Amino acid sequence: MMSTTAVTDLKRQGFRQWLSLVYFTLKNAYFGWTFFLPSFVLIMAQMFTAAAIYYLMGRLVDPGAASDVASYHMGYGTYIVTGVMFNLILSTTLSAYHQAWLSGYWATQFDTYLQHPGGVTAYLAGSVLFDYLISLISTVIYVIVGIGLFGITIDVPNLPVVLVILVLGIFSLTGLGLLGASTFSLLNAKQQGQNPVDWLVGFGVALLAGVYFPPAVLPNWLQHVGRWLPQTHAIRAARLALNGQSGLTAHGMRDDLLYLVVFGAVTLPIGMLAFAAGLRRAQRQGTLTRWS
Amino acid sequence: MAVNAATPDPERFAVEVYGVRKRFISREGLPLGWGFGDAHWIISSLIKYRQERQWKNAVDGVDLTVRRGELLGLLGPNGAGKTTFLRCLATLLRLDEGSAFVNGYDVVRQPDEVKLSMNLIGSGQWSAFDWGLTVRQNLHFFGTLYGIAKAERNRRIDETLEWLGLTGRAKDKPPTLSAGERQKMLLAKAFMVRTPVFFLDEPTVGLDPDGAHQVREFITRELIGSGTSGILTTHRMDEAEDLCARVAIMDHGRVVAIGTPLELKKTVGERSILEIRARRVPRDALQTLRTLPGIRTAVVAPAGEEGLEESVRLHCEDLNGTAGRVADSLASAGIAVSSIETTQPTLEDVFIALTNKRIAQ
Amino acid sequence: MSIDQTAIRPLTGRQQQAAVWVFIKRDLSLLTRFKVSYLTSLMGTVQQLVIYAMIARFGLSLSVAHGLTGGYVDFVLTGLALNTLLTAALTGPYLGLIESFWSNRIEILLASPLRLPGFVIGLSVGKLVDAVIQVAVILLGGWLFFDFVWPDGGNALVFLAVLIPALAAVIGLGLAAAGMVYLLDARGGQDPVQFAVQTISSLVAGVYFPIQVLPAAVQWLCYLVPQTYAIDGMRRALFGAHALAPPPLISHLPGSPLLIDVLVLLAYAAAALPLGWLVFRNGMERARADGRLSRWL
Amino acid sequence: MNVVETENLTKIYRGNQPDDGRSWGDALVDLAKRAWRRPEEKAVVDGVSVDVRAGELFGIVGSNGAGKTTFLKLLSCLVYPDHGQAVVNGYDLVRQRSAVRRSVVIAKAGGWMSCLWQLSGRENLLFRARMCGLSGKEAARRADYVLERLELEHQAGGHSWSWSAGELQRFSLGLCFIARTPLVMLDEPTSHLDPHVARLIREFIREDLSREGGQTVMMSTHYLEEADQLCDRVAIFFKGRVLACDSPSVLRARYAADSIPELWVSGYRASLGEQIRKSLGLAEWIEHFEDVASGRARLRPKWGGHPEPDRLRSALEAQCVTVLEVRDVEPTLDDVYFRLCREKVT
Repeated sequence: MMSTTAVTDLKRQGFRQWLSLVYFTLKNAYFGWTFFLPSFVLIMAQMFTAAAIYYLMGRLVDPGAASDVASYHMGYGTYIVTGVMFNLILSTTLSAYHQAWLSGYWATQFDTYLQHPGGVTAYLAGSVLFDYLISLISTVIYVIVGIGLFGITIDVPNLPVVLVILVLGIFSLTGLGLLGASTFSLLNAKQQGQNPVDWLVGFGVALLAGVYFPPAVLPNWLQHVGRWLPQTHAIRAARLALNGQSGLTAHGMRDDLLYLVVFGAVTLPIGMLAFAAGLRRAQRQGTLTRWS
Repeated sequence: MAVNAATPDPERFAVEVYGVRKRFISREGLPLGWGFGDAHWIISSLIKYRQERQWKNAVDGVDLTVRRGELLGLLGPNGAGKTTFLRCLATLLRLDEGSAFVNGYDVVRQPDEVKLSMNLIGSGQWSAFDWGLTVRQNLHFFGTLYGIAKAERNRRIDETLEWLGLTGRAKDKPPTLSAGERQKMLLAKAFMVRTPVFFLDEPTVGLDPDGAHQVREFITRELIGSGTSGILTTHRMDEAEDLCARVAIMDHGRVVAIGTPLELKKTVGERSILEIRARRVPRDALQTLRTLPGIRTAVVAPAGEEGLEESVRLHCEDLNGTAGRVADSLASAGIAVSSIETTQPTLEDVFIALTNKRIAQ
Repeated sequence: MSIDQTAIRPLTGRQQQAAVWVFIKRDLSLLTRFKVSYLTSLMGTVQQLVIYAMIARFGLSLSVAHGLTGGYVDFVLTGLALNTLLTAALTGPYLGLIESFWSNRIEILLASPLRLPGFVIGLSVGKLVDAVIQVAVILLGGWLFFDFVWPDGGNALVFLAVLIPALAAVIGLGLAAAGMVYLLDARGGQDPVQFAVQTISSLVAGVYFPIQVLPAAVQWLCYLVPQTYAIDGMRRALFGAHALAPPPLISHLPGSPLLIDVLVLLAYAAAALPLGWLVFRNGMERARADGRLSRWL
Repeated sequence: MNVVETENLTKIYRGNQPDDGRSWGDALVDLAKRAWRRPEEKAVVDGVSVDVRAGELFGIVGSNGAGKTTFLKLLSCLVYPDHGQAVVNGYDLVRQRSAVRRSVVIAKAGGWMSCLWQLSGRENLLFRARMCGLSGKEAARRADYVLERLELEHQAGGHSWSWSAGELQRFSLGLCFIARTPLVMLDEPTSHLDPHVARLIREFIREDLSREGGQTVMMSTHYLEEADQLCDRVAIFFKGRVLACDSPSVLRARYAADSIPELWVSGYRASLGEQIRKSLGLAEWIEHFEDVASGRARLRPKWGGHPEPDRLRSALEAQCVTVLEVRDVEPTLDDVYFRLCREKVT
């Protein structure tokens, strides 16, 4: 016979249990990802196809014409390939928060987690963390293949500098990522890959931040617009640091990093506020969990 | 299988089914309903299916006919193969064995004619409507697929919407409709094209009593009333009794009984149900009752309100002496019984008697 | 009101055609209903256009394309435009099928009198219409902002002689890809046929750069896909006979390279279209047999 | 002691609800339109004041869109109310949301939403138990009990995608049981299910959740006979309001006639119904065929204000329908429901 008394007041659940929820989410995400493993392989293959297109196109460039590229001490093909790589790492931040919310909603994961006071945040934290892990793995594969095929050269002693730049880049974009996630409920961005902030910023970055071509080719006013994007600074700095062009203390580098810090410090509170507002709105409307 | 099975008789029968079988590979352990993996085929086709291939008979030798102007009720537990059977008839599944005719056309050899002759209204199929288009535009879309000319289409849409009381919602989009209105929209789509045969798969599921009543009324008046024929599956016994002249009960892919509700009740036996009324019959007492000799099964309808009595229906093999044994058993368990009497079987009793094997397993 | 019991007439060809039109109408009305979403999705095309045009401005030395008046812009925008169209033809049947699979429309469509060809045309035609709009954006944007010059020497008839067999060949491959949805359970957005053709065509068919740029070891791959001949033939039809160096193998053959392109495309189409249809029909039949046609088993 | 007390609880939806199909671009257009013109407001739950007593099985019936589900969502903090107050398990619905959420569990119609697809059936039960603060041993014990009691042992290791409708619903009930929260809310627990499973579930709700578990259960349903039989008290919802709330027997006594005439006829056809009803000025009746072929049927007006049996008889005989018998039967909750709703409409 079962115990017949219902629990009238549940035990207070603390931070340790929150952490165990995050761990659970990671474990579940890993289980789900094993279903995606073949698709991950294909996505990697497609990524290299794209990189190869740009790399081969670089062979058409007159070495003399691309003086801006030459200042990085790399060929145009390698210039694009590194740009695409850094953009890939940075753009994870823009999409991960929204993506986590999306999967919590569509795969109806939030339902169970709502039982716990910190459940939703634990779920989001776990999912985002897993996204970063996958992004890290992709990057490592990309670099290894890149060294062999696309002429990427790495100055090993300068590697910590590259990492610092990327971490700062991720930090500076976190606010925008949270803002993007909040559009899930604030702007009804419930479709896969439909995050207006990501879309807008991604569009700007592709054209203005020096991923595919140096911003110097652009008209002057567009170059000014491009300088507002943190990616412009992060990608430039990371490129310079990657093959040992510039250390942390170099003059240009310092300005870039300072911009990243300032941008992050300004947007992070905005993003957090928007995120909280989004969560609140979703709960008020009852759209945090999918009903039908 | 009858010798003349291969020659259909469309004058008398709307649907004829002879010895139809359909088996599937069961794919346990694979998420069928999900969009996992861009290239899920690598795992699934190379490793998993090979390992876990097991055949399962979903439809296992079904013979039945639906007369012209008749609505046949098809009852059965979840997973008995009702929907699979209807999909076979709708040419959405290929038969493994046997032959089936809809409106006199062979399901295997004349699929185009069959598709023009019938309409499948599945539960939850309203999600097939375009959510960006209005109800009217959606109906126009399907009307065109059935080759109805524009003027005729307009006339029929107006007519059908009015019958179903949807005229006011013609310009609205499906997401704004209520569950009842969505179901009606499906009926409108089916009725607009006016095929002589209908397959209705749980048409009133999820509808409130009012909406269910309206849908039932529409089915009797406009579909059956106009001389169309068809098959209706449902989990509601009263619905099958009200709408259908004959009822077939399916279990494990087979038709275990077919006939008018009256005939079916006779097969169970006029006096084989023993109804006990008591304040409360605990679960262990019920378990004891089930093991008594001469008793097939016992089902309980738990009562809610204080003072209301629970009713336990016992399906008996024969009544001689059973009542006494039951009374003894209850008395020894200390249960105060207010009455024990034999009652007429209901359709639900028939259903439980015929499909009970699964629970016993 | 009575219903005629037995007089069932199969749909006439005209009625089947009307069914295809109603699919186009539906796609267009969905497109105008969700204007903003459509415009945002079109921005992806704009982004591509700008990236390649800016790279072109960057000083590419296109020695193999000396006949092109505008240099690399002409080269890449024509390639991009045609590739967009051909990719839509390749992925159209596949995407249409899985879309109707996941949205549960497939049952209601296949239980309607619409026959299988009408079904697959209806599902994929919207993607082609969409691609035509994208091509217009690429060409118009290129002309307005990036000095893309529509060649006046182009012969429209010759161009069509290339385009039509090319589309037929690619649609054949697309049908085979759609068949894989059920033959290999490739319902998740990518299948082997599509993946292989797309990878080869984007890398080695001469869309973004001449084939000669490639390492010799992988150049032979380009002969496998119809896109190579289509893109070469189209550039040849538009920019005149001496515009470009043809793919290496073709330049060794006697006769006009344009003629060879057209002939190869015709042969390709004659083989791929029936074969693709066979694979597609086979896939659908397999699904009917083992009950995987729709999401809810 | 009351587990739920609501006072004037109201939820208002403004304009069209954001749906899954629309993208953010078009939501922007909508936003612009809203700034231009105020969208119309619709109270989905409109000033509901109900008390639910501890240990009670409380039924909620009403038409589609009457606000049943929204009311349950309000009480489990999945939606926030616009006006009014409520106390759930002693916590304030507005001010102590996370405490309310922790003390309540809700199972959606259909059932599959409440399971994590990555976990097997048993793991799902354990996960929910751990999240609600049960010890590992206790969680395992209860999980085993649920699996056995609901006849789910064969699916303990299976994942939610391979379950049938009945199994999903049973698992979702199991999750409610294992959570051991004082209040359980079930949204249409028996729709889509065959009589076997429906019976099993009803028995589980009554016996395990309500009686032995001591959990208070609120369930919405479309099957009035189910509510009539199973529930201690029933609330009838109509357009966001509660028309009546009491035990079924009291409702019957108060709102339905003492007895309702039921006619047994022969030679009746469904197509005749409308004509006869019109000639009598009768809104609706329920027809129940014993045998369609011979036209033997049972007719029963749906709500009070039935005409005299003599008038009924003559109207039927005018259409060549023979009346075999007129019986007086006891009213059911159906009669109460239709009467209340009709009165509100007219």
